[in-house]
Amino acid sequence: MEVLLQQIINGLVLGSMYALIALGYTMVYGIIQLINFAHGEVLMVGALTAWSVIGMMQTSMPGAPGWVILILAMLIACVVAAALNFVIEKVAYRPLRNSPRLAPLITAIGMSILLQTLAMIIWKPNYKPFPTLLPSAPFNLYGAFITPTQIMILSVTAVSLAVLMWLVHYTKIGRAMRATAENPRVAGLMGVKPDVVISATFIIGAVLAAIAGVMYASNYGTAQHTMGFLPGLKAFTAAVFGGIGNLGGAVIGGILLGLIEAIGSGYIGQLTGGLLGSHYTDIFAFIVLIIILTLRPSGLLGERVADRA
Amino acid sequence: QDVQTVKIAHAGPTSGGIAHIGKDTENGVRLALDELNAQNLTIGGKKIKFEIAAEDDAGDPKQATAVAQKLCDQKVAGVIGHLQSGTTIPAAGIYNKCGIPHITTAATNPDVTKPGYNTTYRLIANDNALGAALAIYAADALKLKNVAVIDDRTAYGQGLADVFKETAKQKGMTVVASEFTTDKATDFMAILTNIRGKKPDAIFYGGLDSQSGPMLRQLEQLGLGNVKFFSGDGSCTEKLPELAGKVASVANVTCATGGISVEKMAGGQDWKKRYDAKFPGAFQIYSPYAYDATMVLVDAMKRAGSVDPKVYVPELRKTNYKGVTAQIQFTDKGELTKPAVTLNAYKNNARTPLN
Amino acid sequence: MAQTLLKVSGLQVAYGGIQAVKGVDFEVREGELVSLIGSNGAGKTTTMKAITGTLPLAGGSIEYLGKSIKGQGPWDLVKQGLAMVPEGRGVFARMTITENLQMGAYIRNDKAGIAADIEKVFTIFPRLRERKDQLAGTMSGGEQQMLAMGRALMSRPKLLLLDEPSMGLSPIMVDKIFEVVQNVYAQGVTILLVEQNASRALALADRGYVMESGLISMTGAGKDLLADPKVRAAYLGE
Amino acid sequence: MSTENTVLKVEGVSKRFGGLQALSDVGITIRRGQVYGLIGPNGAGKTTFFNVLTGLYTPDSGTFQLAGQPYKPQAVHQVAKAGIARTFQNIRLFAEMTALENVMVGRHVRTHSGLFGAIFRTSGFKAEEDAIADRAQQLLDYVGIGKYAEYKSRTLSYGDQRRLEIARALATDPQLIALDEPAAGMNATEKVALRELIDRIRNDNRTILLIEHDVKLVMGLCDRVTVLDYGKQIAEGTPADVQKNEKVIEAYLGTGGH
Amino acid sequence: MTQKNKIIAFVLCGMALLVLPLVLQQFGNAWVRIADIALLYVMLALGLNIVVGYAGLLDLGYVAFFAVGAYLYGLLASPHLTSTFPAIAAMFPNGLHASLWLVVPLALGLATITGVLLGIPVLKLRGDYLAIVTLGFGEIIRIFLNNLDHPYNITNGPKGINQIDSVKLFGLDLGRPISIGGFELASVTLYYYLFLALVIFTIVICQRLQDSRIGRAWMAIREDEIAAKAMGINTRNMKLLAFGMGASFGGVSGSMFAAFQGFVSPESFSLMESVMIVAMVVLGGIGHLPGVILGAVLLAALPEVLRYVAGPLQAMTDGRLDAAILRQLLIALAMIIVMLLRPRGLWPSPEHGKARVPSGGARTVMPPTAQQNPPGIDFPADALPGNTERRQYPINP
Ligand SMILES: Nc1ncnc2c1ncn2[C@@H]1O[C@H](COP(=O)(O)OP(=O)(O)OP(=O)(O)O)[C@@H](O)[C@H]1O
Ligand SMILES: Nc1ncnc2c1ncn2[C@@H]1O[C@H](COP(=O)(O)OP(=O)(O)OP(=O)(O)O)[C@@H](O)[C@H]1O
Ligand SMILES: CC(C)C[C@H](N)C(=O)O
Ligand SMILES: [Mg+2]
Ligand SMILES: [Mg+2]
Repeated sequence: MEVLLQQIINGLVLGSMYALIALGYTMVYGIIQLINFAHGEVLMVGALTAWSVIGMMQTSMPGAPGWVILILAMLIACVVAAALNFVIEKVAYRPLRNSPRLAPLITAIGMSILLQTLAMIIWKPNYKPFPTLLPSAPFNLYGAFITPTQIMILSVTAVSLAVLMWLVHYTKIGRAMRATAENPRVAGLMGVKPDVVISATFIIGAVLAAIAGVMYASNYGTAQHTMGFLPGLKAFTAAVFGGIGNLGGAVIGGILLGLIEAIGSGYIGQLTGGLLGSHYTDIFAFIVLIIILTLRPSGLLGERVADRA
Repeated sequence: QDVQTVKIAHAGPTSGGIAHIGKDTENGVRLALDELNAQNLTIGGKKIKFEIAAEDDAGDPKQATAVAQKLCDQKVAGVIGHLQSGTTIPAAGIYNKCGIPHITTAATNPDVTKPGYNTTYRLIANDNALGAALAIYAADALKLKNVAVIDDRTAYGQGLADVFKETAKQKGMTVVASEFTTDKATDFMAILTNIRGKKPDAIFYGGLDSQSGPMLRQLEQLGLGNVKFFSGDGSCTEKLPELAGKVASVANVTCATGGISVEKMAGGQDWKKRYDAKFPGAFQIYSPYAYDATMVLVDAMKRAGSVDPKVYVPELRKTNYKGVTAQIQFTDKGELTKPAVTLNAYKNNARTPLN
Repeated sequence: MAQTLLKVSGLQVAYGGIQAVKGVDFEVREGELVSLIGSNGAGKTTTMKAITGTLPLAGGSIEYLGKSIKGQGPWDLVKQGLAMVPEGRGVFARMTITENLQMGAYIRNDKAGIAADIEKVFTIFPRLRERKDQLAGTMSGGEQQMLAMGRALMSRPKLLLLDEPSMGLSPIMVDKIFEVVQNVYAQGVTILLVEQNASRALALADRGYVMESGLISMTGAGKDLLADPKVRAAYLGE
Repeated sequence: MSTENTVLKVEGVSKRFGGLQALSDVGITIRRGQVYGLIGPNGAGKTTFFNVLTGLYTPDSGTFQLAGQPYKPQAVHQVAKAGIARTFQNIRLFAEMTALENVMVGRHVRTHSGLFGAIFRTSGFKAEEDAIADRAQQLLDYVGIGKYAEYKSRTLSYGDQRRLEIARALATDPQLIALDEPAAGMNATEKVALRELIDRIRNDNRTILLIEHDVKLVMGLCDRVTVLDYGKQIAEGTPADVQKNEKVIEAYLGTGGH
Repeated sequence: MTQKNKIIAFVLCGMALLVLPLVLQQFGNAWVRIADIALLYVMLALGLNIVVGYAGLLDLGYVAFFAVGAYLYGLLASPHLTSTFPAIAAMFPNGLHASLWLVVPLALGLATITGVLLGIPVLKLRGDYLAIVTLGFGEIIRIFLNNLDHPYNITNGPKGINQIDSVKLFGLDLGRPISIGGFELASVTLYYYLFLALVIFTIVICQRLQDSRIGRAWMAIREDEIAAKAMGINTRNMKLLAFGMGASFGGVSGSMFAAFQGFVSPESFSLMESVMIVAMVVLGGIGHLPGVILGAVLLAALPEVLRYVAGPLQAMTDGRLDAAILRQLLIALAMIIVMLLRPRGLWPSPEHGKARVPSGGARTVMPPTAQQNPPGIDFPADALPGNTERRQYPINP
């Protein structure tokens, strides 16, 4: 029982981070139909920036409380990531808006490699220990443990999602985003400047990714230039899982994927009588994905596009 | 007297996820070559100037074979590499075809030397030795009963874990859980939670410090701070405590390295100083071996009086060289004759050899 | 004479080097309804797009309110009272009808005024009220056309560009649309109307222009053009 | 006219979208050689009826017979095979393919060569390919755009795209060809040309189901007309009768006088 | 170009390809090896082009078929199975040394079946949903290969399969150099000719498919699936056929890879491989055979060629950047810059229509390439005249 509870906590924490990353993926996808392969690298840059900032602050102002350092580092990481994503969009995607759909996909892949390489130059290739800035003593919850960092992750995700939902559904900029997503040209006729909206989307996505990156690194305690790839990939999966382009879907997809992974690696062994083990976790996750998409071809929350003939 | 330039290659991943380890061995080779050049050696009557040919295989077998072919074409005098078993095995065949010797200082899978090429050498204990030593220690010295085993599903991690498991079972221990992760993972919460449910006395991890560091930290988070932790050379680095965030459970770690630890060796401390002076902050694991490997190649050249592989390879087999890492001699398969294994623990977050 | 609201001179527009509009001059004065007719592919839509700043000019100039629109995007022009109902409706398929109308009022900030205008649109097109929470993408072609009209009105434009507003509508709706056009016109909104239904468009218009392969071939008062035998043969099927 | 001459017989078709009854109990019978008009206000369900007929939407109820054979409008491609071809209200051409290729695709259902033939270029394959190309070119000429055979379809003008859609539909050798607002966006003169084309198709002994808002065109072309309103059939008969029907005038024609 | 000129160009090209390895050999076998690998990737890219370029289905797990072919050859022509399963050893006392004539058809068949199997669950999916499922499928295959060493050691897990036989063809062992009249043909050169033959075979098949009823059906599906269905195309079968055909080339290429390398391990079949194959297709010119070939050659060879260039370049940066990093930077920049400069690929398919000449005055010509739009404004690719309402994925946040 406490194992299950613990796995649920693990899954929720992991899933929350996937969800945050997936939100950025899904927003960018929704608005310009681009699988932004470099999204994971934005996360990585966010995390490594925070790592540098923390290092500097710990030496320059010893004795500052951990949470202050963490918040400051996170803020700076967000700014850096946002600026980066803004530039990436401008340089690598914007010129290709009217090109065949797969062209920006290739520049995105190129960007991803480029960012990894640059990060390797800037931060050196070795793994960096990411300091635990919040108290590390876990709370005991009916035999399961949860750390303050993990609590922070869960709450930050919830807050981010709420803010984002409100933004997209109930504000003018949100409506402008949806309109631009559908038809930038007509949105322009309404007074929306598509470039601004698209840039805003990339910036929001980057901020979420940076937050996720910092939390990812502080939760698991390590950061490196390749760290973005895997969570990026998983988050993309999660976004599709939930119905790409759909914010709620991204969150549900992310959390579900986290849970499936945690519970999957926990119970595959038992389910298959020891035949398969935790090395099949990803397979398990992908098979669940395939089954769900077979039943609901547009993801969990993705509505069937009204394809009027 | 004319100067002959001799190229010695380093081949390993200097990009990608374990670029830091690849860089480390490359540095080892560089250090050795610099020191050799300072000695103004004469081989076969010619003054020799060594140069490094550093190639990146990105940890990819396909690229590794391309690298190997390129080095063959370039007629380098010898190769230090590759780093992983997955790249070393296919590359070995190519080196053998063109008669260039290579010494791996990190690929620990027993299969590397299986074909028995006279061009393939390994400068560290293979997984069989490391895994077994750890299991024996756990059973005999610590009298542990239940152990959980994790591996990272690489040729290295899996090989090591298998040997450990096997020996542990022979020694009467019970493997209560087998869990798996990858060499790119950072989240081990799920598998550790599983393991916690099985209440083992110890955990064995076959993999690198980039995983075992965070893993130790996550053990702590899950309240597994009192479980013993075993691992092989890939994790047995000085960086480990740092990577683990210096959590208390670092004190539970016992890990094995091939050879004697740098600190314990006569010239070890001094060597490390020289390395750090040249490559500050870059030290990982295998650079002393790469350093020695370079020296071993040159030693063979000196004895053969030639830098031509065809001439000096037979001498290589007869090596008896006192290196930083060990007294080096090869079996006819190219393995060390006496692959020493050192068990280490961490005291005050510093790696210290046991016994 | 009323002030000139829109002045197009020597307009050329090209798609990738190929000219679709080859030097067009015309003007629309304040309070006028001007019709632009021409066969398929004559360049009417292209001209409209150039006016709203959606297509770059290859030559010539466009002045709106006495200023060149050069360098301004549609978003800038809407703020100055220029609105367009694009060809093919361009409704936001995944938004509800109400949201579409709100998008039309994107540049406005008076909540109450917007709500009142939405009511007005609903009064003009009761069908839209019936479906106000339906996603626009699932509406029939004609329904979408109504929505597009309504949406353009939401910005309270000075100059309204209509690109084939009657396309695909039932006779009764065509009547309706022309009625609305006339109403809007009567309220003082200046209108530039592109239509295939040349007879009705010219009947309404103060003045008309005929466009042929990227050039203006004829111009005159609406009634005069309607009576012109060449126009009748080429555009009225006689 | 005997019942053997019935090309399409549809009865009791209903279709619901969520809370909206888009079609309720619609039935029509079309005889060979007829031009059958389907008219009605915007949103009446005309396109929906087409979509149901051609298998793009699954109806909630209804029976379907094509040339006396019942068919299930479920697999869209089988409907085409059975002999119904259509055009789309929003033109749906294969944009990056040439006009000729578009029509050649239309021959797909009536041809058979497979992988083997294609790879080994068998004589049968070659003969069939030639026949496909010839027929496609003929059809392009027939609708009057033969000279644009080699142009990518997206580069054609609007009116020509409409013609190309018709040619592509004809290429499937349909028993019934269904045209969804072919005259939309054309001026009166262009409509005259279109009317000639449709007339020609009819005279070549084909059957046509036509959705159109242009009353003049409908009245001039159609043998029979059904009027839909809110998914219900409110009138059926000859154009002249329908035109006089009060309900039709109120819901569709308007009093504007046509 | 006249027919005659074309033939001359063709013959010259063919000669160049035949002589190429003999020239490269002079600079070192490494160059020939690069050419060999490039040829294998050409096959892969051509196979993927059927799926992505013709049928318009974005497949991000294509490397799975490469893996299937590679492991099939690896298992049937190495000591692995005989040394792990005594039963098999008993059956084949001389070890398993399956001949090329057996393995290639098998690889082709197995990959095709795998391709079709993958196709079935993803048929209903569109666009990028398909991409993620195929990606998952590719990972599933890799993970199985990595883990099927337990409970039965089938794939030898992460250690991979070693000592795979080289190709033997008509009594000729391609693994050994042969000398003809004192002129030595290196093993890599022999493989070059084998791969070249296979690639030519593949090109012929692709070309013929493209100009057939089947090819047209694929393209119709790519352009507009609903309209394609309405034309009577059985889109399900056609998509399965595309998956199957695409996969078969992948399988054959994989089996050749195994023979060539003598070693296969799961690392060679990572997701990044699939992504790079997609990049080859797109970068070269999606749907256009010469473009796809160019893309494959370029992306396969570039990293290796850069090995030779990076050194001197590095010297220019005073050695501050090391060669590996420089190499990666250059690859990344190349991908970005090529796409920015040539968004339809390096060698895109020509507009097969002749340019529209205005005729009868009333018609105007559409541009041959992407429409030009004013800076900053986005027109979805489908906002074409008469085609107004077709974006595949409206956002729905
Ligand atoms: N995006 C585009 N790219 C290339 N050519 C285009 C594009 N849009 C329009 N054209 C061409 O420019 C010419 C003018 O087209 P335009 O749409 O302005 O005509 P129109 O007068 O509005 O016709 P219609 O009555 O059919 O709407 C046509 O030949 C058309 O094919
Ligand atoms: N996929 C769908 N989901 C929900 N409602 C739909 C869908 N398709 C059509 N409808 C609704 O069904 C009704 C009938 O639509 P349909 O397109 O058949 O009308 P129509 O008669 O073709 O109109 P028009 O003449 O304007 O083209 C409309 O009210 C429309 O909103
Ligand atoms: C770098 C090392 C961890 C490599 C490992 N010893 C192997 O054999 O692959
Ligand atoms: Mg127009
Ligand atoms: Mg309709």
